[in-house]
Amino acid sequence: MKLIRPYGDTSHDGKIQLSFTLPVHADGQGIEAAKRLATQLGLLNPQVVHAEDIHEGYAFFVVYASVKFDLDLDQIHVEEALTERKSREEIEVILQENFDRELVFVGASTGSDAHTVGIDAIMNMKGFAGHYGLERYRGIRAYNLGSQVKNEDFIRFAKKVNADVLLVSQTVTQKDVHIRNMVELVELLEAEKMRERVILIAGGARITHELAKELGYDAGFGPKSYAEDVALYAINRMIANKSKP
Amino acid sequence: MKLIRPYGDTSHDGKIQLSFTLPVHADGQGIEAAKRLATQLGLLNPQVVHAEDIHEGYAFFVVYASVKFDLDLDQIHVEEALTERKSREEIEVILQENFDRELVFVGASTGSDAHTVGIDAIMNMKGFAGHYGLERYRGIRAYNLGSQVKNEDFIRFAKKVNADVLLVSQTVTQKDVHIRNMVELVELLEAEKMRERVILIAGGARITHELAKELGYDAGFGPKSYAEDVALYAINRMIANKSKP
Amino acid sequence: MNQFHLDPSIIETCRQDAFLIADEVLSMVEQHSTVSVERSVLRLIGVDGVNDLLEPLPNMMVDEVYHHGDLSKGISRYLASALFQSGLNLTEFQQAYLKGQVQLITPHLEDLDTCRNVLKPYLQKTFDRIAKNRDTRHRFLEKETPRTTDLYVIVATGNIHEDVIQAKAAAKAGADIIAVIRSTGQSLLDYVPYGITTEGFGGTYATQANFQIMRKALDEVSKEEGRYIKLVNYASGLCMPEIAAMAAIERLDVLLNDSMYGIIFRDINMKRTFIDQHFSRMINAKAGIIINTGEDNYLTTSDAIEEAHTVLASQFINEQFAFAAGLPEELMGLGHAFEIDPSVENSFLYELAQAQMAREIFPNAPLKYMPPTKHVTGNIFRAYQQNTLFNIVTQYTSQSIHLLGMMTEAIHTPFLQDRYLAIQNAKMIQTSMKSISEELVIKEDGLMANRAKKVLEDASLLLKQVKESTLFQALEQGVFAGVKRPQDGGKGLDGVFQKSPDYWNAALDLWEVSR
Amino acid sequence: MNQFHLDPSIIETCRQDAFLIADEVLSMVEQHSTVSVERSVLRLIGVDGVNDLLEPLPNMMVDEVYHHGDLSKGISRYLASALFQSGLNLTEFQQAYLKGQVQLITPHLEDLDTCRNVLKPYLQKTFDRIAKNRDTRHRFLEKETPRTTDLYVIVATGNIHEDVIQAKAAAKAGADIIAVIRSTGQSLLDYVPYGITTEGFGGTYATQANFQIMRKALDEVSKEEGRYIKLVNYASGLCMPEIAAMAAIERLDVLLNDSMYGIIFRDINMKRTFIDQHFSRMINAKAGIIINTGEDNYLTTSDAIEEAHTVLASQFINEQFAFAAGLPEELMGLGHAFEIDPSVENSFLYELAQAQMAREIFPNAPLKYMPPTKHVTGNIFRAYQQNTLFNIVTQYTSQSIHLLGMMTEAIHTPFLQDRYLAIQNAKMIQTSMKSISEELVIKEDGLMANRAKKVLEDASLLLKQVKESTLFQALEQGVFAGVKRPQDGGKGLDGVFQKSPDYWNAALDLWEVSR
Ligand code: B12
Ligand code: B12
Ligand SMILES: Cc1ncc(COP(=O)(O)O)c(C=O)c1O
Ligand SMILES: Cc1ncc(COP(=O)(O)O)c(C=O)c1O
Repeated sequence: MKLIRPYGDTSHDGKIQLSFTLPVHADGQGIEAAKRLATQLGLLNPQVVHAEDIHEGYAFFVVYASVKFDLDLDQIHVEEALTERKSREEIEVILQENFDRELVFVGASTGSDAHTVGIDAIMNMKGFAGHYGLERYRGIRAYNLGSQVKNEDFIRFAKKVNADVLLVSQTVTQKDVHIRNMVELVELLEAEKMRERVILIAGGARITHELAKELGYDAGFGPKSYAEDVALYAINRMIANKSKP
Repeated sequence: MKLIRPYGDTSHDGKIQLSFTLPVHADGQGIEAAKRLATQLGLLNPQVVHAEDIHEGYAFFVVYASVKFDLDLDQIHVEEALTERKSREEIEVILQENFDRELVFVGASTGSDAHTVGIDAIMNMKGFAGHYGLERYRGIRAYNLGSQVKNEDFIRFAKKVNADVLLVSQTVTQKDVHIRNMVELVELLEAEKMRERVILIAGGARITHELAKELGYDAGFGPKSYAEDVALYAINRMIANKSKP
Repeated sequence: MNQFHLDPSIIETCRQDAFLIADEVLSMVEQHSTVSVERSVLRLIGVDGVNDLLEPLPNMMVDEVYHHGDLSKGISRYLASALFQSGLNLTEFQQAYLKGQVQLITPHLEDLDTCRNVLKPYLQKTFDRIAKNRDTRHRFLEKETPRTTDLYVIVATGNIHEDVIQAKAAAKAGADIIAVIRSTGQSLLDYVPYGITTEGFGGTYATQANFQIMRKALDEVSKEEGRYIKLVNYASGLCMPEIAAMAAIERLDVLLNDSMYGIIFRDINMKRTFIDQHFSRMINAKAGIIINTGEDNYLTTSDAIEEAHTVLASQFINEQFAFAAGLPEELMGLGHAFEIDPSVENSFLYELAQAQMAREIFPNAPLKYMPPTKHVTGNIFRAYQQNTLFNIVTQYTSQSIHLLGMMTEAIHTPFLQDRYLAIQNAKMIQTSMKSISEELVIKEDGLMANRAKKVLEDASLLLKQVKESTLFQALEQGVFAGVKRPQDGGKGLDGVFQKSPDYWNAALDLWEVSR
Repeated sequence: MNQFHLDPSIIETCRQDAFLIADEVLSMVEQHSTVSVERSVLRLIGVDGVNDLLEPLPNMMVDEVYHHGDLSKGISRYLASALFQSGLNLTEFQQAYLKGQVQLITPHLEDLDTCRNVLKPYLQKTFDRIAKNRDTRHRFLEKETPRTTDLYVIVATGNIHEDVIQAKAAAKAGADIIAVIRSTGQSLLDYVPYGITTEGFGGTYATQANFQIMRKALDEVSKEEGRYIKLVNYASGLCMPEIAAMAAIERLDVLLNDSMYGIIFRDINMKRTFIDQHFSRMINAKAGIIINTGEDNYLTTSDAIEEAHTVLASQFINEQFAFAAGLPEELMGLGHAFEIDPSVENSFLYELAQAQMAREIFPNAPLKYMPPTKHVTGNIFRAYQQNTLFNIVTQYTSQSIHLLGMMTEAIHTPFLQDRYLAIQNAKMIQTSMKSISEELVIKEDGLMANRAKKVLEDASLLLKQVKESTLFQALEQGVFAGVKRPQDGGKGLDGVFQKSPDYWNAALDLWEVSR
């Protein structure tokens, strides 16, 4: 058991900072409302340290307060797509040792999403933050279809090139637009009986492994993931799949 | 009934921002811990938007999430020391009409507290933010004893000048040092049988009317209070006391 | 204001090269029109409304002629003829059209004079309204002391009514310009949605009804605050000129409107974009609407240090396209951005040099300056600081349209408090650094001076190179933002057509006359 | 570096006047000693420990002589005589003293030579240790490239063990100096608490044991980071010279140590303070400890624009007192602060002018620059921005000791994350504005130049005025921070005494010899 709490200036003091806007005035009643909000969240000793009218009827608050429960860190287990890190060179060796053909990766920023920097970071030759992209990997054939690619077009292309791995990038998450789009892809793949034949990976600033799994993907990658990570994950999965009966 | 919730970008979305430090690493497990913290506070859809290692074993998090309950603004009533605002001139008229002697105010930053700017703001001739201090009021005799005034000395002086109103400023609140000090004053006043004979008012950046009442004071004044407010409160109380049987 | 003493002959050469580059494109433009240009003409005439499938009337009409008639003659001739022949007024005609009782394609087209006479009163009414809008804006503005810098914030809730709450709050807190960000994907719709909307993704649909609601709200605040609050939307994407027409009618003040953005960032066909931008800018010129170009976007994709010169080159090109459409410098909100990685040594000085350079090269343009976005992370405190640095650069270099950075840039579209705090941030800089540009003088021949010189030289080289081929080729080669676009690829090419010799555009026609 | 071209003759006059002001005070100082000076001598000799009531041995001994002997001869003579007569070594003597088996007051005092011989080995041991400390510090520092600016953060949990966690975290994040803030009220204790402490109000008690723990922790981080982390405490209040002695022994690197702060802000008697500060500074000079003066505090009480010249005047006075105690310029961390209300027009430029002026007038002093505090509110985002502006001024003006502002300044003593974010803020400025002072030149004869000139002139006038009366009178009149202090009022006056003609101070004696 490893019990933890937020740390302000004393171990275990539970101190956290909050800020929010309420449809109130920054007067006594408003400040009290801000305080009750914190109390109702179960926070101890809330201090409304700032209250300011933003605009008639809306006020901005800053509050400090203490969390009064512990979390048991030992009870928190997360499944992560990323379990180890290897270099491109190491991955190329694994590829050479395990496959006698090039693996085909197809990636895109799908749906109405126009953000390409993320998928480019993973795929483009020049890579990102000192990590070369998949296009540079010996043993991998990488197709980057760019952005705003319709799920239908994505699948059509994947079929055409016999893709092993599909890489989906999603950046816009407002009103859960990414969820609808990501689910649609899975449904289309299933309809095409392709789901089992590919490794399906999602990525983006607000994508977590957990979410991706939930939506029927094999893995999800968030911020600070690089080509090496995706490549390694996909390859390990393919090797595992090969050895399946 | 007026139900309110925090307002992010849509009425009633309940969105709030949190930040805190946990004794964890900014890895998957740490991020999950941050998320659980929010969940355990009863927040919906927590997004850990930032996770960063501060130092071995401590990580800093920024989280956005939604509050899932309403507050009923109509149920939130606060008693405030400040109920109306009047100008110095108006207050001087009230003084003239109701008292045929000068009222005596004695103020200090008491205990180990060395902050004078607050009590000076209320008392000094030149005042603060365009509000003259009590020393300038016709009808009031004001003594500002400065800072780090021991409760005993404070009371001794008050007795000597026959004080009507005692003004206590408290700025340092760490480890509740102000509470001990404020309570001590009330106890000493009671021991001296003086408590009933004076109006006892506290003030300071972290002082609320609620807290002051709780500790046995007549009123408490927080940030953005001025000489007018204290004067008016004290005078109203004295007039009310006079008319008591 | 002039601190860098940049070589005027290089600047002049850039302008000349950009002129030639634009001119070549414009000779293609002259010979073509697009479905969206034609729809805009309909809108200027007063055609508006949707059928049961929410298909807008302008689309229905242009589609009819596109599929069953000869659109190369221009939609004006068809509408005028049908209207004339029906004997109805425009309102009646539209109702009948929706019911399928009348068509645009009639046995014969009327002669030009008849057509002119039929449409003129309708067009004139719109043009009068646009003129009145200019006037109203002018009357608001002449009462104020002009501001060096307008603070610009976005609202983007998806729901126009929430947008109004937030826009008002922002204006009251000190914002001078409110932009209603469009819903993700609207730029690729080949029609403009209709009516009041309350659902959108990462933005609110640009519709004429929404424009109206927001304009009204902002006029109210303008009066309360004694400060004219400008309204912004996007004349960008497949409906570029239509939105310009709607904006002119509803008194928007600023439009995002770039000559190449759609090509590069939305994969819209280049011919389509060039034709559309030209007509949209003509409308903007008439309406006195400030355009905002999109060079800032290059730096969200490419590196801001390495590709700074592409921004400048593009500004020169945008400037020439704008001149060609009749826009004066005072309406050219050329875009650029504060996007250098803050962990780069002296990044602030490079940003300052870049912004000062733009200010000196385009002294009369209401430059639009975009905040840090790419290097903003979920650390909202760090973001708040980045925005302070950005605000300082604007204060020093007198940027005109200053889009406020949000501390939650990397997270979500702005919350009420994000916007409020952003305005406070900018205000503190405006006050506390009021005279900074007079008090601190840029060193001659220092790091900043040399940087500005270098960027100008590189831009000049790039323009020369583009001039020596064509802009079409340059776009094929991915000169801007590293994005390559085939000349005949992209969306919307099927909406482009060559004008026949008897092509007639009623709006242009009337403008020519009244010029 | 020199941008203002301030009139050197005015600066020279200020120095001369300040010299005369200090000199007059020092003639009083020379004739007096205090209980705390005497206790410091005991500490330098090696006396340490407490009785069951937690009364420190140095206090017990000095009190004994004060009440029952003749302290005007100095404590050294008493200790030496008693020690000599007891035949014990110091450790044994202390144990016996605690048990009441020996006393300081004995039938007769030994002659000076005997006394000198008795104490010399003990003092020499301490002095050797202090010399070794200087050396250790020097060896750490010579390995690094010197920094223009040291980033300084405070820890203030009240619990030394928590302080260690936080200090290490801060150092790893980039802090160069760690100050352990003292508990509220310690400055008014007429003794130094003893041992490891885990409870304090708004700070952690300054005790020798706590010094040791923190020094050890910081030495570890220094090694890990390859960067010497300096440790700060307060030689201020009623135990000024004692803390200096303890700090010298435990290798602290910086001490808050002002010639007048105690008088003005703690209502400590002025004679007591002047005498104490002189001896404490002599110790600091020996130990190579940088002093930090407290002029910043004036501006937390008075208005930073109106009273800027009082800061400068006070710096000149502090400088002369420091010289008189043997401190070289390199150890004079004269204090000032960024305290102008940010809502004042051009406040940033005034701050910049003020800081640049200080830098030019005291070019060799490791100036200590304090962050915004007074105009910081509970709006932590605004505070973060104010600190950015402060960091910029330091970057431009090369302040040496840069005390980082906390976004929670108006709320609580810093949380772990507050400090971390503060360091990030400063680092971003150091990187992104690296060469700013070379690249942006202050305009001649502008607002800033004139401001600097004016402040210097006003300071010069003030010093002249003080010189014409005395510093004692000036303090009675409330020249600094508007606080008036009577010459014979305040705390600690009863601890001041005139030296008798045969007063002897063993530490000073040995120093004179070894000079
Ligand atoms: C650059 C940018 C743009 C550029 C995009 C240019 C381009 N060529 O991509 C432009 C200006 C065009 C743009 C437009 C818009 N944007 Co934008 N944009 C950004 C910005 C500033 C940076 C994103 C970025 O490039 N990050 C850098 C990359 C490297 O990071 P990344 O994407 O997270 O990728 C990493 C990982 O996530 C992962 N990864 C990503 N994809 C994948 C895929 C796989 C398979 C794997 C394994 C890993 C992986 O690996 C990468 C490297 O580590 C962000 C704000 C911010 N600072 O984050 C807003 C932001 C993403 N945009 C936003 C919005 C709303 C829009 C618009 C919808 C606005 C509008 N209404 O017009 C439009 C989009 C239109 C559309 N149809 O999508 C919002 C999204 C809010 C939300 N959560 O929904 C943001 C957060 C800004 C904001 N606060 O409003 N944008
Ligand atoms: C100035 C200042 C100082 C100055 C004080 C100079 C002086 N002559 O007063 C100096 C530098 C000496 C100082 C020292 C210390 N300070 Co201090 N200081 C501040 C600072 C920056 C501003 C306070 C201030 O003057 N505010 C302006 C006045 C006008 O506001 P105010 O006091 O709230 O007063 C208003 C109302 O509250 C009300 N009011 C106040 N009193 C009264 C009384 C009555 C009767 C009424 C009706 C109304 C009223 O009316 C006023 C006008 O509206 C704050 C941080 C901040 N920005 O708030 C820290 C702060 C208050 N200090 C703090 C600390 C810890 C200290 C020290 C203990 C540090 C140390 N360990 O050495 C020492 C104090 C030693 C001691 N024994 O008290 C902490 C307190 C934390 C806490 N909540 O406990 C703060 C918040 C800073 C921090 N984050 O650490 N400080
Ligand atoms: C010129 C221009 N148009 C439009 C947009 C907005 O994007 P969308 O294409 O989704 O309308 C931008 C965004 O920055 C822009 O710069
Ligand atoms: C010179 C000096 N000494 C001491 C202190 C700290 O206060 P205290 O007197 O409580 O030790 C300060 C505070 O800023 C100071 O500047």
